[in-house]
Amino acid sequence: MKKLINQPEDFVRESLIGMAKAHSDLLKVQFEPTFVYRADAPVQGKVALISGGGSGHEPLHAGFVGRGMLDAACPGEVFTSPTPDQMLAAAKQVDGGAGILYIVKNYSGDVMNFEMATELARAEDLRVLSILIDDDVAVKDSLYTQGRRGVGTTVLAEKICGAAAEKGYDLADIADLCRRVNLNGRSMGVALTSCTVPAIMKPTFELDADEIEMGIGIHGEPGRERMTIKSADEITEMLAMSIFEDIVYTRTVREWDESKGGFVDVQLTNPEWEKGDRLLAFVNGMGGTPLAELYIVYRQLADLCAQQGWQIVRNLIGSYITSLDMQGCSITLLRLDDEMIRLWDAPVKTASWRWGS
Amino acid sequence: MKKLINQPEDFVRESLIGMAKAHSDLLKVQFEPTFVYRADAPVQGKVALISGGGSGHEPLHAGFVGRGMLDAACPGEVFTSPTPDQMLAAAKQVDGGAGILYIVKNYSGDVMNFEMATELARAEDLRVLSILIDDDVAVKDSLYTQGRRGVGTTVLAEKICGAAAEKGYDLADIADLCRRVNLNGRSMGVALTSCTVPAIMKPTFELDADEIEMGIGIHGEPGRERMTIKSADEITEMLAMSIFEDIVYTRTVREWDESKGGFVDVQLTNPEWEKGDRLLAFVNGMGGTPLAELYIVYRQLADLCAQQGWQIVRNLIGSYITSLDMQGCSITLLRLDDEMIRLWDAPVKTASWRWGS
Amino acid sequence: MMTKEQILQWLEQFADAIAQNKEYLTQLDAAIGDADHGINMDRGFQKVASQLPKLAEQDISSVLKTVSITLISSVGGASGPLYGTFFLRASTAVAGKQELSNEDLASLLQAGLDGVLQRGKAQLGDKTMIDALSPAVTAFTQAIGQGKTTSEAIQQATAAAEQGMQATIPMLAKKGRASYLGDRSIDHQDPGATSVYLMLKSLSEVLGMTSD
Amino acid sequence: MMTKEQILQWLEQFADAIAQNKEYLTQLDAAIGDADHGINMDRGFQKVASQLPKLAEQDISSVLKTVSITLISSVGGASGPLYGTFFLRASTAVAGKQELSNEDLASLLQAGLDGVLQRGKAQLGDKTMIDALSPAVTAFTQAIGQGKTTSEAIQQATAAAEQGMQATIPMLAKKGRASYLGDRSIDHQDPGATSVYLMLKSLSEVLGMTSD
Ligand SMILES: Nc1ncnc2c1ncn2[C@@H]1O[C@H](COP(=O)(O)OP(=O)(O)O)[C@@H](O)[C@H]1O
Ligand SMILES: Nc1ncnc2c1ncn2[C@@H]1O[C@H](COP(=O)(O)OP(=O)(O)O)[C@@H](O)[C@H]1O
Ligand SMILES: [Mg+2]
Ligand SMILES: [Mg+2]
Ligand SMILES: [Mg+2]
Ligand SMILES: [Mg+2]
Repeated sequence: MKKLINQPEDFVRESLIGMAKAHSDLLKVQFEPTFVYRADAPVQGKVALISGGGSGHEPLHAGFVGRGMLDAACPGEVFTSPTPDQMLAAAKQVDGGAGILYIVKNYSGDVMNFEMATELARAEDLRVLSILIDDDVAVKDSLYTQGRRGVGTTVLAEKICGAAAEKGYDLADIADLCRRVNLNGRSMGVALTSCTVPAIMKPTFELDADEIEMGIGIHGEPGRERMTIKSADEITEMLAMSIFEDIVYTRTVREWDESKGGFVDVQLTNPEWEKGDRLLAFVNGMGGTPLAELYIVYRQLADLCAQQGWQIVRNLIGSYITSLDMQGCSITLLRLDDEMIRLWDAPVKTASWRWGS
Repeated sequence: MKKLINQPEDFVRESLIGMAKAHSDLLKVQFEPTFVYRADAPVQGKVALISGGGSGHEPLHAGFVGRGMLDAACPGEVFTSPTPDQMLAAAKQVDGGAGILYIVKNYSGDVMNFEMATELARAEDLRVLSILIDDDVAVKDSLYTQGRRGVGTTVLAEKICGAAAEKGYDLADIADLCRRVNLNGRSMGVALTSCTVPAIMKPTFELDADEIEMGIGIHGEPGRERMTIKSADEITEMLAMSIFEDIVYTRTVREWDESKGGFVDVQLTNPEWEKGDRLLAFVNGMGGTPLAELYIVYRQLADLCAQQGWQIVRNLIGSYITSLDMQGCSITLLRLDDEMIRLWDAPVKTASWRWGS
Repeated sequence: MMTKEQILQWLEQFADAIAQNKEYLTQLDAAIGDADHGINMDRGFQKVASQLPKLAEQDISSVLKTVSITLISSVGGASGPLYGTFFLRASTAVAGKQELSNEDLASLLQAGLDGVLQRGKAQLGDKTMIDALSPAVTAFTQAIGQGKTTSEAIQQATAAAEQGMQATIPMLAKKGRASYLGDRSIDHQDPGATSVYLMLKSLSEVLGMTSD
Repeated sequence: MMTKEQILQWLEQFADAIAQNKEYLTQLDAAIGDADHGINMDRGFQKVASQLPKLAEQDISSVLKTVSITLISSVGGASGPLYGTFFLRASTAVAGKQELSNEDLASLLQAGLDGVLQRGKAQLGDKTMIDALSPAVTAFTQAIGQGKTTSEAIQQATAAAEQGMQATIPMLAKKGRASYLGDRSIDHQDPGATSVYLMLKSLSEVLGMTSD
C-alpha cells in the first residue's frame, strides 16, 4: 500500500495545513485543539453549524466549511472521533450569538465526545444543541446495536441546514430541520476493496479478488455480509432495495433539553415514504472509485426509483463522504419537501462544494 | 480487480446514459456517433468549444460541458481517441455561427482523428480551428518523440477559453488564448499504482509494493522512470522541480491556416518564467487518490513555489483529469496574466465544476 | 494500601503495556472495529507518560484528574471519553486522600466503572470493556471483604478481568462499532476489554512488587 | 492476380487473425503503450467482417472504401486513422478495377503506405507499423519486377513484414505512445507493426490458396 504522505502521524495535520494554504479566503485552521472555521466567523446573529468526526472522509467535513454550509469542522485522527476540547474551542470561535448546532454522526465515540462537549459548552453558557445523524439502513435494529450509523445523509443535512442558517433560521428551527432531514434520509453502502489507514499501511480487512462487502459504514469496518462480486446493476439493485424495503425505524436518542438543562431521551421514528414522493438521489464514491462508475450506478438507480413510483428531483454524484482510498459506493435517498428543495438550491461556497456564488 | 460496471464494452455508454439522466438541465447525450453537448446548444453567435479524447479521464471532458466551458465533448472508448465522425457530428450540433474550436490533447491518435475531423468539417464549410495541448514536461524533446503529451493544462484551457467564448471572444482570439494557455502551462505526474482498463481487468503495468512510476501520462502508459516510493514531500519536490527546471521547449505543430485553407506547420516555443510571476497551481488526483493526500502535496508545492519566487494566486485541487482508478497525482502550474485570471474567475456551470451560477 | 508513587508507577506501567500491545489491540479492533484502538490508547498514554514527572508534586486525586483530562483531549474515539470518564470519577472518589486504603481503592474502581456505564450505556454481555471492568471491580470488592491484602485482591481482580476479556470472544456485540457486524462479531475478543485487562494487570504488577 | 472474392476473403481472414490475436496485440501494447491495440483493431474488424456479406455486390474500390470508413469511424486511437487512411488510399489506387493485376496490387499497397506515412509522419526506424509495412511494399514491388507470381510476391512481402516487425524489437520508439518511454521502449515489439504483419500474412494465405 502506497500513499502520498509523509509521517503517518502527520497525515491529518499536513492535510489541514494544505487546506489552509489553498483556501485562505474561505477558511482558517487552528491547531491544539484542532478545528477548521469560516474565515469570516463569527457571523453575528447567525446560528453556527459545527460538525466533526474522524478524518479520512474528505471532503467531509472540513471541505464543507464556508458560506451556506458549516461554520466549523472538528477533524479527529483518521477514523477516530475528535475530542470535546476541539468541539468546545470551535464553538467559542464561531459563536455569533444565535446559538450553535452540533451535527453528529451516530458512532459511539462521536456521540460520547459530542455529549461531553455539549455539557462543557452549556457549563460555559454557550447555547448548544446537537442532532444525531443515523441513516444507514444496513444496521437493522437499534435495540441490539449501537443504532444506525451516520453516513451519506450527513452531507445533505450539512448543506440544507447550512442554507437555513444563512437565511436566518433560529437555533430550534434548524435543529428541527436537521432532525427532519435525518428522519427522511436512508443510506446503504458497498465496498469493493478495503481502505488502508495511514498509520497501519495494511488493508483494514481482506477481500478476495472476487468478493465485496455489502452494508459497510465509512470506517473500513467489515460490512454485514460478504458476497461474490456482481454487476453494477445487480449491486445497485441490492443497495436500492435495502433502502426501498426499509421498515419503519424507531430509536431512542439523547438530545439536549433546554428547559430541563440536560440531556433527555427522545424517541424518534422515520416516516414512511409514499408513491409520488420527491427524492434527492445521492450516489457517493468511497474515495477510490472513478466518477464514471458512479454514473453507471446512478443510471440504474434512476430507473429503479422510477419503477417504485418515486421522482428524483435533485441528485448529487461524486465522492463527498469517503473512506480514504476505498473502492465502492453508497447510495443515499432523501425524501424532500419544498423547504428542503429551496434550501438545497441555495448558494454555497466552500472548498469542495460551490454553486450560486 | 473489481469495478462497478456491467459488461466492459458498455462502460462508456452506460456512464454517459447516467450523466444524461442526472444532468438533463445541463447536457444531452447522443449516440452513434457519440457526443455530449450543452442542453442549450447551439448558442447563437458564440464560438463553440469542443474537446474529446479517450474515456477514463472523468470528469474530463463530458463533466465540463455547460455554460462557461465546453459546448460538446466527444468521448472515445477507454483510453482510445474518439473518431472523426463523432467530432464532425458534434461540430454540426453546436455550431452557433461564430466558428468552432477543437481543443486537442497531443497524442498521435487524438491528433490524427481531430485532423481528419477538421478536414471533414472544413469540407462542409464549418469554420473549425484546432489547438493542441502539449504540456507534459516528462517528455523532454519533441524531435525524438511524439512530442509532449496533453495533460493537466487541458482542464485549465477548457475553463479559461470557455469563459472567453461566453464573453463573446471571436474564434481567432480564442484560438490565440488557448495556445497561450498551453504555452504557459507545465505538468508532471506520478503513479503509485497502475490503472485497470475495464475490458482487460488486469493492471496495465505491474508495480511492486514499494515502487512508483515518475513522469506518467494519463493512459496507464509506463512513465519515464521507476523508483522506490518516497515521502509526499520528496515526490512533490521531484514533480515541482521537473516543472521549475524545464528548459525552453520548442516544437512544430500543425494548425489549420484559414488563408491557405489547409494545415500548416507552426513552430511554437514556451516563454520563460520569471521571478514574481503569478501562477495557478493545480494538484490533480489520478482517480483513486484521496483528497486529503492532494492537500498534503499542495502544502509542499505552495512552499516550493514561494521559495522559487513565484506567487500562487489561484489554485485547483481535486480529481479533474484522471486515469480510471489509478492512485497518484499530477501537478500543473500555469503562468497567469490578468486576462486569464479574469476568465478563470468567471462563472461556470457544468456537471463537475460550478461556481458563480 | 496504595501510595501516590504506586499510582504513578501504575500509570507508567499501563502506558508501557499499551505501547507494547499497540499493534495487538489494533489488530483486535481491525477484526470487529476500525483498527485504531491500540493507536488511540497509545496516543493518549504516551501523553500521560510524558506528564508523569511533572505530576510528582500533586496529590492522587489531581494526578488522576490530569490523566482524565489528557485522555479526554487526546484519545478521541469511544475509548477516549470512556477511559477519560473512568479516571475523572476515580479522581473524585479519592479526593483529598494521600494514600489509598483497600476501601479507597475499591471505591476508586467502582466510581470509575459507574462512570463508564453512564457514559457508554453498555451492559454486561454487550461485548465491551464493561465485560472486563465490571467483574474485576466485583472481584476486588469481594476479596477485600474477605480480608485479602491489596496485592491479593488486585490479583483476583486481574484474573477476573482476564476471564471477562476472554468471555467476550463468543459474545455478540451490542454496543460500539462491533455491534454493526451482528453475528460476525462472534469469535473475536473485544479490544476495549483487552486494554482494561492490561490496566488491571499493570496495577497488580505494581502492587505485587511491594509487601502490603 | 487478385479477384474481388479474394479481397473479401482477405478481409475476412484478417478480421479472424485480429480476433485470434486480440489479447496478444493488447499485451504488446500494454508493455509500451496503453493496452488497447488488439481491442481497437478487433472492434473495427468485427464491424468490417459483419459488413462483408453486404459488400458482395460492390466493386473492389468500393469495398475498400467501405472498409476505410468503417475503420475510421469505429477504431479510434492511432490505428483507426492509420488503417483507415491505408484502405482509403488503397481504394483510390484501384478505382474502376474489377480484378487486380500484380501491378495494381503493388500500387494499392504503395498508395496505402504513402497514406500512412502522410497521416502519421513516422519514418522507417521510428518503431511503428511503417517498419513492417514499408519493407513489405518494397519486397512485393521487387518480386513482381523479378517476374514472381502474385502468390510468391506476397509471400516475400509477408516475410519482409515479419522481419520488419521483429526488427522493431531493439528499436527506440520515436512516434506514438511508445516514444514517451525513451530507452524503456527498447526490447519490445511494436503492436502496430505486428498487426500489419498479420494483414500481410492473411493476404498471402488467401493468395497462396489459389494457383495464379
Ligand atoms: N458504549 C460503549 N460502552 C462501553 N465500551 C464501549 C462502548 N463503545 C465502545 N466501547 C469500547 O471501546 C472499544 C473501541 O475503542 P476504540 O477503538 O478506541 O474507539 P472507536 O470504536 O471509536 O474506534 C471497544 O472495543 C469497546 O470495548
Ligand atoms: N505516427 C504514427 N505513424 C505510424 N504508426 C503509428 C503512429 N503512431 C502510432 N502508430 C502505430 O499505432 C500503434 C498503436 O495503435 P493503438 O494502440 O491502436 O493506438 P493508440 O496508440 O492510440 O492507443 C503503434 O504500435 C504504432 O505502430
Ligand atoms: Mg475509531
Ligand atoms: Mg489508445
Ligand atoms: Mg476503533
Ligand atoms: Mg494503444
